[in-house]
Amino acid sequence: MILSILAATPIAGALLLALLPREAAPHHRAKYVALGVSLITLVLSLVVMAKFDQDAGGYQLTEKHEWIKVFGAYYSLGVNGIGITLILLTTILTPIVILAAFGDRLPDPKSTNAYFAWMLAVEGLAIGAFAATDAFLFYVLFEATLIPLYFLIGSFGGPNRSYAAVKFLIYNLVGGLLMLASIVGLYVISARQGDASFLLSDLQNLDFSTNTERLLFLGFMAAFAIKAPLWPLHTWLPDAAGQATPGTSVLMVSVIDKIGTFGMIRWCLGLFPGASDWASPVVIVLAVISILYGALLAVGQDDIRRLIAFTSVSHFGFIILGIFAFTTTSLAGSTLYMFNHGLSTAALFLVTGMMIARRGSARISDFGGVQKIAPIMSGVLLVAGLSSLSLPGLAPFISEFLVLAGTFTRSIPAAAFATLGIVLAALYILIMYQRVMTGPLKPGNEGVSDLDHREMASLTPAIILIVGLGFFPQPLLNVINPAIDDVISHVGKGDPAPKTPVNIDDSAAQEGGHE
Amino acid sequence: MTAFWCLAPIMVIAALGLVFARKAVHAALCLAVVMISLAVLYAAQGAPFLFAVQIIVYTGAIMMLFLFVLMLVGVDSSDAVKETIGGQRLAAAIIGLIFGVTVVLAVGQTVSGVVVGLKAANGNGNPYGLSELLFGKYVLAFEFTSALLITAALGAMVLAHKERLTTRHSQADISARRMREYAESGRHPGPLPAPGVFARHNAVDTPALLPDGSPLESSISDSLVARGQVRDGFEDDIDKVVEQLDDDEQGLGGEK
Amino acid sequence: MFDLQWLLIAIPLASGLGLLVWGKEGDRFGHLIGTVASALSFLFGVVLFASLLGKDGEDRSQSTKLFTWIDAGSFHVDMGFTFDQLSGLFVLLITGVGTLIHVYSIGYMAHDERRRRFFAFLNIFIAAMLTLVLASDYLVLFLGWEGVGLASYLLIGFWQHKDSAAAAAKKAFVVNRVGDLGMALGIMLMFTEFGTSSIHAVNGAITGASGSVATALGLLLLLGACGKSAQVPLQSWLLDAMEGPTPVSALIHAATMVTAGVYLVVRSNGIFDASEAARTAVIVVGLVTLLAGAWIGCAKDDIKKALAGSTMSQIGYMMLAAGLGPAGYAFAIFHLITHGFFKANMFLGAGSVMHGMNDDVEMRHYGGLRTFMPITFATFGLGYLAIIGVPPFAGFWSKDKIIEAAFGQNVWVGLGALLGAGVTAFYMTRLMIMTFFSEKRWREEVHPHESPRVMTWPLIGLAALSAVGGILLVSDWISEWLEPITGHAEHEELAIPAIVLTLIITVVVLIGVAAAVFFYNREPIAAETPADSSVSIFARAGRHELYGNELNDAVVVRPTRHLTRFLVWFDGKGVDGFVTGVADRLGDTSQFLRKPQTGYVRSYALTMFGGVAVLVLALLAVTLA
Amino acid sequence: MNEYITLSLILFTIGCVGVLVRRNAIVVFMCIELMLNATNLAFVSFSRQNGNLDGQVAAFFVMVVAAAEVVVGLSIIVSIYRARRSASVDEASLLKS
Amino acid sequence: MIATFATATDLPDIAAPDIEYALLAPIFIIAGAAVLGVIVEAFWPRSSRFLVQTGIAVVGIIAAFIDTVWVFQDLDPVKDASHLARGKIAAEGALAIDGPGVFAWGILLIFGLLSMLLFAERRLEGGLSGFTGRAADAPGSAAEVEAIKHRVEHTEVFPLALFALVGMMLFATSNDLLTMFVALEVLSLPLYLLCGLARRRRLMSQEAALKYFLLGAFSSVFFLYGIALTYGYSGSFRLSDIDVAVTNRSDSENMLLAATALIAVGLLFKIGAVPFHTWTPDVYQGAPTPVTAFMAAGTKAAAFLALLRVFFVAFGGSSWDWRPTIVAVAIITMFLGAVVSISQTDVKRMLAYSSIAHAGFLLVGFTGAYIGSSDSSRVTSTSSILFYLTVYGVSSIGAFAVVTLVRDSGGETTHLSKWAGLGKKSPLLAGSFALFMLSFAGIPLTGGFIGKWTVFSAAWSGGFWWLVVIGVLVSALAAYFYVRVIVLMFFTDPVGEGPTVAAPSIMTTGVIAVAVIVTLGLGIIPGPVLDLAQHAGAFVR
Repeated sequence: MILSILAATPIAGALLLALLPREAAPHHRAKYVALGVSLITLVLSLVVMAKFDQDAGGYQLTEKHEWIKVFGAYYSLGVNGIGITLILLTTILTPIVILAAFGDRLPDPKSTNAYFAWMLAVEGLAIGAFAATDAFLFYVLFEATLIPLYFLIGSFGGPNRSYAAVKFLIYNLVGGLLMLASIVGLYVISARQGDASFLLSDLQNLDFSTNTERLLFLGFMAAFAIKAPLWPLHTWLPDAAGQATPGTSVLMVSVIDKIGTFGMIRWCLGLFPGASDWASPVVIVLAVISILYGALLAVGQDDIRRLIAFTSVSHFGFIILGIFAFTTTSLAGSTLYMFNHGLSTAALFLVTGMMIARRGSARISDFGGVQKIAPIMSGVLLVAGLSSLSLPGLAPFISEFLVLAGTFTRSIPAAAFATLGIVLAALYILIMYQRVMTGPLKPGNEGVSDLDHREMASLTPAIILIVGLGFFPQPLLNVINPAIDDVISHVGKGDPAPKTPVNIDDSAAQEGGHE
Repeated sequence: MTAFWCLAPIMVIAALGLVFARKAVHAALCLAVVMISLAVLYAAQGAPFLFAVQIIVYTGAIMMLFLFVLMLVGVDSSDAVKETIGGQRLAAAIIGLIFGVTVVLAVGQTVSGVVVGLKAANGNGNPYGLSELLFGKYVLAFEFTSALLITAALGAMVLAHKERLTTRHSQADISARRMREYAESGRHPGPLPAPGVFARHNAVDTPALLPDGSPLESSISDSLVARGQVRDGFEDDIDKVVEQLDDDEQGLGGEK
Repeated sequence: MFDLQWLLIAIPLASGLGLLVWGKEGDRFGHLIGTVASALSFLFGVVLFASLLGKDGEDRSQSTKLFTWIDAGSFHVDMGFTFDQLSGLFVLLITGVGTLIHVYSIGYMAHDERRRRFFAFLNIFIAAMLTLVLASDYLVLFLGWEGVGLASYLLIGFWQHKDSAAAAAKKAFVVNRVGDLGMALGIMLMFTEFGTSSIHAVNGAITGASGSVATALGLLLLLGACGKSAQVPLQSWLLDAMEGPTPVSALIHAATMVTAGVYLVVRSNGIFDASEAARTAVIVVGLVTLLAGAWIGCAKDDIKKALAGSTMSQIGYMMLAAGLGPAGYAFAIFHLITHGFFKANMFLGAGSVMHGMNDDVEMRHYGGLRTFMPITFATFGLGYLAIIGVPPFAGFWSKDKIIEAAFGQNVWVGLGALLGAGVTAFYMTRLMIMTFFSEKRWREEVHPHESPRVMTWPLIGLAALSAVGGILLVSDWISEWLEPITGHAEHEELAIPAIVLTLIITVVVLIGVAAAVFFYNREPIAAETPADSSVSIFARAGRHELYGNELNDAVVVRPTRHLTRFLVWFDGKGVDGFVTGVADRLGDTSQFLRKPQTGYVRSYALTMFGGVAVLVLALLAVTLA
Repeated sequence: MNEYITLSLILFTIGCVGVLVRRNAIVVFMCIELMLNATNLAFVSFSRQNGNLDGQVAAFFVMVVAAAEVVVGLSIIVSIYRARRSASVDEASLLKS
Repeated sequence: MIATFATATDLPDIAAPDIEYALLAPIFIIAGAAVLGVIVEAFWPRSSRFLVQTGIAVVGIIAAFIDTVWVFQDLDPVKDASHLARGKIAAEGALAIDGPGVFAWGILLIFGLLSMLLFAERRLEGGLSGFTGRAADAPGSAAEVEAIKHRVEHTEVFPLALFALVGMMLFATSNDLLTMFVALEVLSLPLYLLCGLARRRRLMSQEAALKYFLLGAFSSVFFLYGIALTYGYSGSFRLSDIDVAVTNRSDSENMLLAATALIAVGLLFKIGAVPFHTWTPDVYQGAPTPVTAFMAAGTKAAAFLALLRVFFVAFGGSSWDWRPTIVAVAIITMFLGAVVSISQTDVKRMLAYSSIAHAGFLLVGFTGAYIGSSDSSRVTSTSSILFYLTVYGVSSIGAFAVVTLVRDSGGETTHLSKWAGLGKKSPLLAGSFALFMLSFAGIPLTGGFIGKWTVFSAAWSGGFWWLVVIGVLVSALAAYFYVRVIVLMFFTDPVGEGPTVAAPSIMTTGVIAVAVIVTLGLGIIPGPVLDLAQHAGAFVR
């Protein structure tokens, strides 16, 4: 029940906002209502976290009701370690985004209610998608998230927003519809083998012929690969992120796109382990291409938002690489990466968004020497940037390293090429930072003021989490690990054993008795 | 079979005439030929009732309706020779040929040869057999053809019937009104001058000329004015008339 | 007590972070807090080191696990530290020299409005560097490794308003990242091979693995070391890094951080011992860098860059020593320590000179400063004597041992090292002459003066250490001290007696000095840098840092830039172009397909009739098929 | 029997082509009537072949339907003619693409 | 010849036909309401005739609907059927009152009711209905002005629509081809007439009527010839007899195939499948919008039922012959509908092409030809199409209802450019339209999604998984133009003053509200309706 409440709270908040009278005054009630609702959701998610038994593994806090009998679709929710991590990410980011979006200048000042209502809708649907344990329910929520994002991009973005919105929607819809074909196929196959059911637990027991499994896998994978932009299906992201407001970009890249990678773990690996294994060489190659390609393109961007979008393409490459390397290490890394990337990208998008709003331009070449007049902003940007380039000591490093280390045990070339990405990451972040923040103050930037208290309040949690998780990732990893073990054992791929194993206990003893 | 071989060529020719006749009336007549020939073929195939209905309903009623409408639209109306849509005729011919050859070869020539014949079915007479079906098996369809007929009647009413919106005035009413108007406003009670009077042309679109040579607008039908079909350029004509009159005067003067 | 060794790191880290977060109110005391934190760390380090001295050989490695850092899947890393003979020495060096430099910086940075932040960065650097040396796991080491990289980045680019500083900082970071690539891959390889990245475990188990693994690991770690220690081919960032404030150059780019590569090699002695090839690579890298750095040092007129070249060269010595295996590890560390003293001393001296010369770094604008800055001159002079290896100063002992060991390995290597010693003497003498001797070539409005005491005291302290640093070698203490870690080295007998070799070295050094005096004291030194065309090809190459940047540009930077441009084009026109192309074609198709909708009912009928024909034919075709 | 069906098909096809090439709406409509008549011929012929009267009933229904259709069709044509003073189907082409 | 005319006296009596009035009551109620309407037309005073006609139509439809529900519940399961089937053959075999058929009655009546409410809307034209006052007047003539002045109205539209509704209901349940033909005409003729009765843009309206009529007649002749050939092949019009003949396969197979093709032509014409779709855009655009709504929803539903019935019951035995061709038609229809709508600039035309695309999707479900089995409750072709038709019909009536409200001085403004910025002007209305568009696009949480899902699953069950893939790709294509409309309404600034939104009466508002609720409701809890559709079972033979 608690999961339903968790998902329903933001939705209810969105409806409430839709019903509130539209105001044009500078102080909108809507903003505070939205913030309040998102904070309540955050508290609820913490309650969920507290109720979640870290050691037990499996799906917990489950609930199940028959939904559409003919289809065998159930309203069935439950979280495992992976799901709860991403739910937590969602509930943490939404208040941050909403608080940061207080200052967004909307094309139509009367649309504030809609703006925040859509944001809450995104949150609710995303939570639902992360918690769904029924393929049909998942699909519905997965696709439904497109609508609020579509309106968020299309109504509130930059001058080219409607193009970006349509591109976003169509791209994702193509993927989603291919997945629909697979969902339909699952139904037919499940109905042939007894009563139709979309429950994850039932679907996992289906017998597929090899070809069927591969085809169904491809349908799911297409949707997820577009959502978590995998080269060459990524081109919607830079356009969308380049036009959307920072808050929208955060929700899109940090939360919604995660449903793609999350879906790969839960649905691709969960339902089609054989096909996933079959496809893994290709996916790994594409992931590595994504990593390098996204990074190189980020280097070549002049629009800050597009740059961040391309960094995300690169990062999603890492996540996907980790998933399809099929080791506990890489998979745990990928899961953690989803969380960390969410935080770091959120920080990046938000702080650059504030910068861009002040300057009135997103072109890197329009900036210069900003740090002199806005040192705090510069500091935050640097921390966010460093986290994006996976500096050790910041959260993304751990996940990136786990992905690479895990991949290395499976495929040295893939890991080696992927590791090149860390050099390029340094390039794209530092070049951007250098050109924007350092050097003499460029004319036109005089009006860029430093962050105010509200903005700092919105960014601080993200920064604290980025630093904190860099040193203490274990609370999350403890939650993730049992779920990862489940997945890997389901896929039937154990970790490759070390070639020259070291008896850790012995060596620890030798190191001196100060355990 | 004799009837068939006699009539078949006639029917085909008549049908082709329907396609090729320039004048709509000719086409209608061709169609009538086909229909009557068909009626004969019906009779030859054991369908005497249909023979009658074909003559009465089709040739009698339906064809008449067609002809009425043709009259309404203009008996002389005929298609222009030039085809407006490029390639239409050629395409129609080719597709028609393909379709015709296909169905004739594939269907017409492969109909199973076994003919049961209607001896048994027409045992109690053809109308009886038909009515048995009509009021038995197909009674529902039969009933619902009434819906068709009502629809048709309703449709004709809707599209063609103009309901009178004002009460009809009797002749007495009208003359009384005219006289009253004459009394009140001095409006001329008599008929308006006919167009073309004292004009160069006596066409309806040419206004009558007053004795001073100026045109009388009211002599032309309102609808022509509304459509802008009043003959223009008549001022020029008047000039010519004036010229002519001048010439006459001069001529007269010359005589003086 | 060793359980508390994390305090070594935590004190400066807390201070650093606190100073950053603390607002403007912290400006008044920030520098003091930073200095105190560093000093506290030093004192604690001294205490720990002293208690280590009191223990038996086996107990001198004190490990402590703080918490489980990462435990994901089969990957397990503890946040653990090891205080042993090697890291103990480093702790003292880092915190000791670091504290002196903190003190110096109080004066040096007195007029900088962002001084608080400078101290925060210094503190963070100290913490990261200590993490690096104390780490008992390669991944923790990597944390420190990148931490110092970050601190270096922040400090090089401290004067961000200068474009050159920002660019140098970025360059340092990016080049280091290339090295990190090696480090990271190395750690992954360890994980794959051994299932752990504990330094102790890996070095212990390496003998069980195949030789190629050891070689691969060695080379990968060497790549990391090259990046951090500015060894060829990743040397190019170091000279640019001189854009940072001088104390930074002293602390990070002379005394401590850049020697991390040497530390890494020594720390990973197990791996390098297991692979001849890897060691050879280290030697080659060391030797090449040694000579290249010296060469550059000869040609630079910028005092800091000359010193930076010298640093490269000296680290080359250390690398060379480290590559010699057990015979050289201890001497590498020994030279590292003495170098830390004298090079920090000289950098700070250079800073002092610049302080007096309105931040001018051009030696051609100096001259005759010995009378105006006596303390600086005296301390710098001691450092000079130490670096060129004049007995009995610190450098003499350490360098002598390395050259000796090099001859033990291979005559050519030995000769190279020897040549380096001569060149070192040459360029350092040149530097001394151009700065402190010769005639005044000052710019207008320059009034050279001695620096305040807060700056000179650290100079005096370091000078003293430079003078007496050789004491560590008394009765081979350093070798024995480190032996549990580096392993015992069999003394190889040289072809000639050691004392003769020492003499030869001294002679070579003197020749170098003489040559410099000959060239630079004979006629007045031009106040303007001679044009490239008027100097020898050697000088020209040296000035251009042996064309390292140009090479990088040609081989890496420009191709990457072109690739990036191509990819941007390709992404727009190719990948996205394909998608938009499909969309456009659909639009065209749409326009095309709406054409038959002409509005003429007869053409509709024609379409239908055509459809009928096709449908009939299609269905009839079924029977044919 | 073949010949009746063949005749019916030929008439049907001619009707089709007529619909396609004639422009006067009334003539077009007459062509459709020709097609209906051809169909009736088929019905009647098949009726004889099958030996039941269902086909003849069908032909009868077709006639009734045709009557109704003609009324509706002609009234539409007349109303168009009133508006446009033309019964050409080609002129009614406002709605397109 | 004389012999055939026997004297009447010695002939046996003709047995009175047995008609199950209780089962057929819904049809008779509507037919009665229509006839009553005609009578009212003749005798009721003009002043209140409109209200009375509206009342008769609405009450009649509601009564029929209630009766339909009752009939549906009382359908008896067919014994010994290989598949779950309910109902029986009625009216001397003319009609099959079975689950799908009665379900179709239900949705047809709902469509009829909603459309009648749109017919009855009189607030938009200043107290006059959307139909021309006097159709006999030439457009733009003085007589027309006079008619408007006198506020005359054609209240005949109600009985006409009811007749069409009767035709649709008959069409959906006809069990023999002859009844089916008559039903086809009963449903078509009133629609031909209704199309030409628009108040505004009368020339276009008349043109639409002419085109619809000529093409409709043309197609029905093909249909009829198909019937003739079928009759020639099987000797009967009864679907079950044809099935027997088809299953036994006599030698003249060519005739069967040609018959199948020609019958398909007539039915495909009615559902607007390519290449028999050409009338759709023109007629949808030209016809009065309420009529378009009625036509779009009702005709498609009725024709699909007939199509299913003919092809599953009569030609089920030769499904391997016709399925490949229908697959091709389905693909082309989906594709063409989706692609051409991209470049449309008129809302009604765009909706017309969208309806073509939907016909394609429905055909996808149809070609699956999955008729279920008695031991599985898997979605069948029939139930999927029934569900899809429900959703599509209600959504499209809602969409057309919205179209009637967006106006300028010349009446409805259907040019898309005039719709720019509608979302700012009237968020609720634009939101409803957006919802319908999303439903058409098949976005989850709308009924359209469930509909798509069901037809695709039916196709897959029938073995056409690749057709499903094509289908989803085309849906993505189709989504593009729906999305474009949303862009236009919400993300684009209005040109000039922008559109005006007329304030409708409760009737149009109610229709839109119902459509919104149904569209959303069927998206979120489709279970009940799906169960009903599934419960309807297979066709009775």
